[in-house]
Amino acid sequence: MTDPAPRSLPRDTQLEMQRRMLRIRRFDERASKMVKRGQIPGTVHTSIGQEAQVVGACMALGDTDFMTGNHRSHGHPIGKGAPLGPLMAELVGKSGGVCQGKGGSLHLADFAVGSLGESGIVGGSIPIAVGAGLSSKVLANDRVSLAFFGDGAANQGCLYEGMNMAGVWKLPVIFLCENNQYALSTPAHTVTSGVIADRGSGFGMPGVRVENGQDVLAVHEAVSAAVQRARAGDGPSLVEVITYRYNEHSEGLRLGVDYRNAQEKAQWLARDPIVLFREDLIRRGVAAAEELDALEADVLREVDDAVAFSDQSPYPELSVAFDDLYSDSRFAVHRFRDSSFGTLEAVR
Amino acid sequence: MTDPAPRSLPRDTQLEMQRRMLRIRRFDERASKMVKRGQIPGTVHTSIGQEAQVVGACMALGDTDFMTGNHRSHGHPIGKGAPLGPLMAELVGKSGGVCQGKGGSLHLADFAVGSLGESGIVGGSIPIAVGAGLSSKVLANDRVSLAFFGDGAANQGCLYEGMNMAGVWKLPVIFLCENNQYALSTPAHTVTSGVIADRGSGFGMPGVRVENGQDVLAVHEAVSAAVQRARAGDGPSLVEVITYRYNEHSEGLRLGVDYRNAQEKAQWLARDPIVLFREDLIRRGVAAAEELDALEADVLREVDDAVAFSDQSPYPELSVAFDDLYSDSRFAVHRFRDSSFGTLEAVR
Amino acid sequence: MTVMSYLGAIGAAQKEAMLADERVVIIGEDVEANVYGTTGGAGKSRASEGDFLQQFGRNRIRNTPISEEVIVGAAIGAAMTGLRPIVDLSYSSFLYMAMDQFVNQAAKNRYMFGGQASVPVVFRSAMFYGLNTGAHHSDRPYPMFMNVPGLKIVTPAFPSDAKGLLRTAVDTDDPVLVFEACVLWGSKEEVDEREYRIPFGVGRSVRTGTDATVIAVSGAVPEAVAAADALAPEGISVEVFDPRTLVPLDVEGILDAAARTGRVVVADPAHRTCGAAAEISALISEHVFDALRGPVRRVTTPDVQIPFSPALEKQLYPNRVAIADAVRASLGVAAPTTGRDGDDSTGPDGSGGTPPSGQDAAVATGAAR
Amino acid sequence: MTVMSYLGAIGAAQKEAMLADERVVIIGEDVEANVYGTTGGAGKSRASEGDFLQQFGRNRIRNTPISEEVIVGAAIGAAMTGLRPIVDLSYSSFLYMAMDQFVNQAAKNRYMFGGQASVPVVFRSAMFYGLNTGAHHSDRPYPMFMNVPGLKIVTPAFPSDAKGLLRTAVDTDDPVLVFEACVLWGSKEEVDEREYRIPFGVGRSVRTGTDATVIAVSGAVPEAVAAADALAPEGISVEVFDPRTLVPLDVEGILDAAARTGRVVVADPAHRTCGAAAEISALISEHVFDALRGPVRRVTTPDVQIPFSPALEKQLYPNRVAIADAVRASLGVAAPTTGRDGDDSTGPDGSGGTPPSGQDAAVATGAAR
Ligand SMILES: Cc1ncc(C[n+]2csc(CCOP(=O)(O)OP(=O)(O)O)c2C)c(N)n1
Ligand SMILES: Cc1ncc(C[n+]2csc(CCOP(=O)(O)OP(=O)(O)O)c2C)c(N)n1
Ligand SMILES: [Mg+2]
Ligand SMILES: [Mg+2]
Repeated sequence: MTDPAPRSLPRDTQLEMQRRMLRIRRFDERASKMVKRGQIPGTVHTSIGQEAQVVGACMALGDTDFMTGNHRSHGHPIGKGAPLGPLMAELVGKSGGVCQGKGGSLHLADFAVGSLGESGIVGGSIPIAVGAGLSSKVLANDRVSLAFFGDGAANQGCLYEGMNMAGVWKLPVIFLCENNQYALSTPAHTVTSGVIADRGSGFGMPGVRVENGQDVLAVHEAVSAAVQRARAGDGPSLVEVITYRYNEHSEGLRLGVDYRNAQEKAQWLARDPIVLFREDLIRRGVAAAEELDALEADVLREVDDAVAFSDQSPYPELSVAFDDLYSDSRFAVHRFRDSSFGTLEAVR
Repeated sequence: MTDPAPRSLPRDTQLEMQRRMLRIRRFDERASKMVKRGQIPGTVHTSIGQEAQVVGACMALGDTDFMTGNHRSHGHPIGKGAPLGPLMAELVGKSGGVCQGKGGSLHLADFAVGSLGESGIVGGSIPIAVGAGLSSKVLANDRVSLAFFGDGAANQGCLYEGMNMAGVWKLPVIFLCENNQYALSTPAHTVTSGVIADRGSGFGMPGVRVENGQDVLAVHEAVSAAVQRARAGDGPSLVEVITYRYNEHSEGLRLGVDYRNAQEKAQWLARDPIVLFREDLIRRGVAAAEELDALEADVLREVDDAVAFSDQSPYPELSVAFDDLYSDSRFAVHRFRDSSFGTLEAVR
Repeated sequence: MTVMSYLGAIGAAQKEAMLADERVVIIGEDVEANVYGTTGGAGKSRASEGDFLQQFGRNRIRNTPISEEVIVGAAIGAAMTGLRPIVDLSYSSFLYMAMDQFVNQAAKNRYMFGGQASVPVVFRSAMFYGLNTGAHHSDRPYPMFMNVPGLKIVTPAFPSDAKGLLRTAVDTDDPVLVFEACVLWGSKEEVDEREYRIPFGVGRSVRTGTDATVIAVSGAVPEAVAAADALAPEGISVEVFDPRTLVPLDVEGILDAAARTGRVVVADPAHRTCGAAAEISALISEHVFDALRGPVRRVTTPDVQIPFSPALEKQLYPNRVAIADAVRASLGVAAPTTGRDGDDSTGPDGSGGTPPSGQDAAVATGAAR
Repeated sequence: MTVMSYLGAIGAAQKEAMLADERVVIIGEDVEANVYGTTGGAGKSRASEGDFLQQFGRNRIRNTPISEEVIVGAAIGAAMTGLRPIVDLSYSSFLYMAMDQFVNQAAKNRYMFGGQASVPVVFRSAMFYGLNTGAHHSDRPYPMFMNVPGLKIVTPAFPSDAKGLLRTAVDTDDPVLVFEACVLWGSKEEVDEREYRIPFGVGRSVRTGTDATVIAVSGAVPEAVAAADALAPEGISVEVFDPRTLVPLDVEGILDAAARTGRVVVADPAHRTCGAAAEISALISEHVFDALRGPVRRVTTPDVQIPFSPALEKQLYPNRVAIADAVRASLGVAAPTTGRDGDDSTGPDGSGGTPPSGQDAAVATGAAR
């Protein structure tokens, strides 16, 4: 597990990595609590434990690069730099939410930071990322596109269609598999034939496996190489990162069976990505403990502020339900607003 | 292109190989003519030039093994041993057709010989073959299942979903890619990233490439190894066979552009699988030229008989259009036969 | 008779079918761990007695990769070659992933191969609407499958129907899609614990009445009953008819129920355009036009996708208020001025104020007036 | 004005759009070689002048692998990030392969992301029915897409509409599905060779009449016109109205046309159950019930899959005979006893006898009587 990652990134970058990992951790911890208290409707899927994998990948991208994600959704936009307030308001269903309350946890998106949308459909956003890579290529604007997906999603056919298309057209796309070793209750090895990273070569691209996915710099290095390759016009890469989620698949889910054993969990908890990186930063003299403590306090405040932002944001008006289905009118399925509601007499 | 294929198969088997290749050739030649004369409605896709690949694979299977195919459809059931008459009648749309005239060229099936159906949807029958492998496994009945698909279909996602499922469950399935190097007008190399056979290993199975797909024994050997592996319970294999179609994608199709150059075509015509195998049989003393001449004449008669069978078969009654949609009544969408036709007064 | 929940009844039917026929297998994501609650024992956990995995083993309980297209396709292929799979597709919103296999293989194979293929396979999925999970989990897609000849479509609204119809589905030699509305999961009923079947194409008269008829589908059935309850004190007697299976459809039963009162409301949680309500409306107009005393009214989910916010979602589905309003409209009577009945929508006790929880039927639910 | 064929008009619109906007790209299988006839020059061949590949190059003419799911998904992603793709999906029967991308991404993204996403993409496909290609190529699947809020659905029946509606489609910031019936490919019309647009949601009154109204969709439009022609000598004056776009739907135009005569037939080549005809019938009954002088009648393809044999296929689609019969039924008049009109179905001159070619409307086509 020793890793030759270049510990020579600018100090600010390294601190920003730690900050974003902390943001994800604290945001998700808070969201988890709010679900249990009934303050967030539905459920959420936390990225707690996977922060290094998320942030290492996101920070290998530039601000204008694109990204798509999945149901384990909060980490991705946070990792890409999205402000927390509108994300939290979205989880609660407020009008100040980044999607005006229409998306919720499963469908976060923040186009301002290149986040083109998380998908509640496992695998569903992979083709979208390929398309973003296609437009970069056609418009020659140098933007890279990264698709996050899980070990479970790695068995969706659209991934291989996407890898093939991106490969043959040399699109600037990175297929990033967040292998947290389980898909809901299902251990990856029981449903995966072969090794996910090994699937790259058959599609003409490098397939890299980051065994130490709890090391943010290791992830960053692997993804940076893929970004470089993409920007050079050499096409896509497949990067598989081994990681672990600490919480249950989703908050509030109670299964009669525990499909993960305690020892395994303990081993992973002992390799916490945020703790590891904190120690690393101190050991290498990048930052002092006090500085990191301050950063942590700062992030806690950011999350408090996000909740406050959400609190003061009103719920959307019911009429908002009829906005933004189409571009050209509030509700244009039929030319009669009412024809999706009742009989014509209602408005005539 | 020398090949270590075991030329030691039983004489009868070798002659049967030549017979089935000839059946495909002559059947498809006749069908092509009939399309041009308007005797077969719609169109057909011939396997002319690909006989070795088809027959080598089919004859590696046992009689009760399963097989699915695609739009290039006649060769598969013929290769699996289906009688020609009902196939020809099906192409014409007669009631004596193997599908009672309801399928046509694109949807041949002869369950009596394990042919579970050709699919007009590119890639569509691959999951079906996986399912046949699943039932073999669950019922422990030792049957192997083979899916034929083209180089074009090799970019459909369902192939990889199928390879993964068959791999992880060790299903007795063979994924057989008929790489005739074109998908309609599209050269495979322009739309395929990497090498198809190489895609096996990422899914935990052997990926074999038969470069000399015009040699029926070479194909037979590779597929036999896959069959053995499947029957031993070791799971699926991917076999890619390089071959060539002589005719246009479909009969009657006229494109303004010729996407294949004359030299390439000439080279492949010079390596005709049936001519090659005839010479091989004679050279090795398996059969004399006269014997093979007789066999050829025999096959021509079989095709004539198939046409005669079709000729004497009546067209189906219109009411047949309402049979076999469901198992339990002739036309059971609604309990009112007429409700798909008009108003109730018609029958009340 | 035993009191069973909707999910419990489904689990019971699955177990009966597994015990009755070795060829029945269960295929789906997370079926081993019983994540979706129909492959467990009484205690709903793997450890508990009666657990499917323990009882039937991995050969027949097939925990799959997340590969809907090949799950569905392989189930079809398995059905064509000797098995009788029950496929658990968890949520209905994931069916689109396998649409080609449903339409081009499941629905067409028997027909196009001239009767050679038999495709005895059941596809179960839950319509997970009304739970604030947003547009990717809230679909009610049965209408698009109704447009595909060759599929059978079942929408049980009661535990007893869920059990009896599922047994029939497993017996059927055709592909059957069962749509289970999660809003019904909690409902309980006395259910015969012995084996029984409910035939397809025979609707259930849920309630008789003389003034108006509500044809209600799936999750709209209890709402229609509640609307009928609410209207009774106003002196309005409402018949509620649940077709139970949409293909085959109990056209005769629907027409009789419609013609009896001549005033018809169709309540259907699917989107409006080309939905089940459209078909039922068209059939009624076609066949018993002369018996109608006014237009057939549809109460459906409007043609928008499903928003996440609790302030937005629930009001969109057909509810008791909207159905009652539509019935009153069909009779040309006004709603009583004393406060609205049947408002049971509850908003989460969130920070920053409670989301608007009332069901403003006039704006939100499409009641005709 | 120039005489253009239906396909020629589509090709012309595509070229105009490519010339007008650099962001427009064409994506699809075999588009380089112009296999489907809308990316070629006058001579329809790559070599000929005006060929799309030569003119626009491989950067904008994207010849794809056979991977419908990612073709559709990538087009959506590209549309969300700056391109305006026209996707050629060849035949409508292949759309199911990408159903998830249509429903869960194309239709939902703008809505679910609160307006952040714009999805300006056009998906063209040919409904290849009536050509004896069997069940895997003959689908007419637009009704299932009508049930998906967020998509726009266009079904041009004339070359001039094909051109003008396609330009509007490319201009639209929403996903548009264009269904092109191959039975219309051969039709010719005077078309303005200059740029023009036809707005969505505005139907075309194809023919005016006073006794009955036929609302006809896609390939049924010329059949409806032929039926009107056939009925004229019988003294029956028929209005024919083509909605042209199914989403948005010209409800007002349909209602006006229906109410004008009070006798309505809807002719729709899709399958019957939950088809476009069901929706149109339900809308008419809902909104202009009092103007109706009888039930709205549907003439559709019956709910069977499409058989291959020429003896079976053609009779299944709504044709002039069936439409005329339905109109007569709506008027309560009998068909004239002198031989049937409008029988233009031709069987192939096959061996073993000619397939039965007549259109036995009473049995085969669902004419109401
Ligand atoms: C197409 C589809 N199938 C199934 C589901 C249900 N589901 C949601 S998350 C999940 C597990 C996903 O596992 P993985 O891709 O490994 O992501 P992780 O949750 O481990 O981050 C499943 C089965 C879904 N949302 N979409
Ligand atoms: C899903 C789907 N997409 C596209 C088509 C149209 N189509 C029919 S055959 C074909 C080419 C297939 O190429 P390949 O798989 O290599 O088989 P070959 O014809 O070369 O034998 C195409 C594009 C189809 N039938 N189905
Ligand atoms: Mg996982
Ligand atoms: Mg090919």
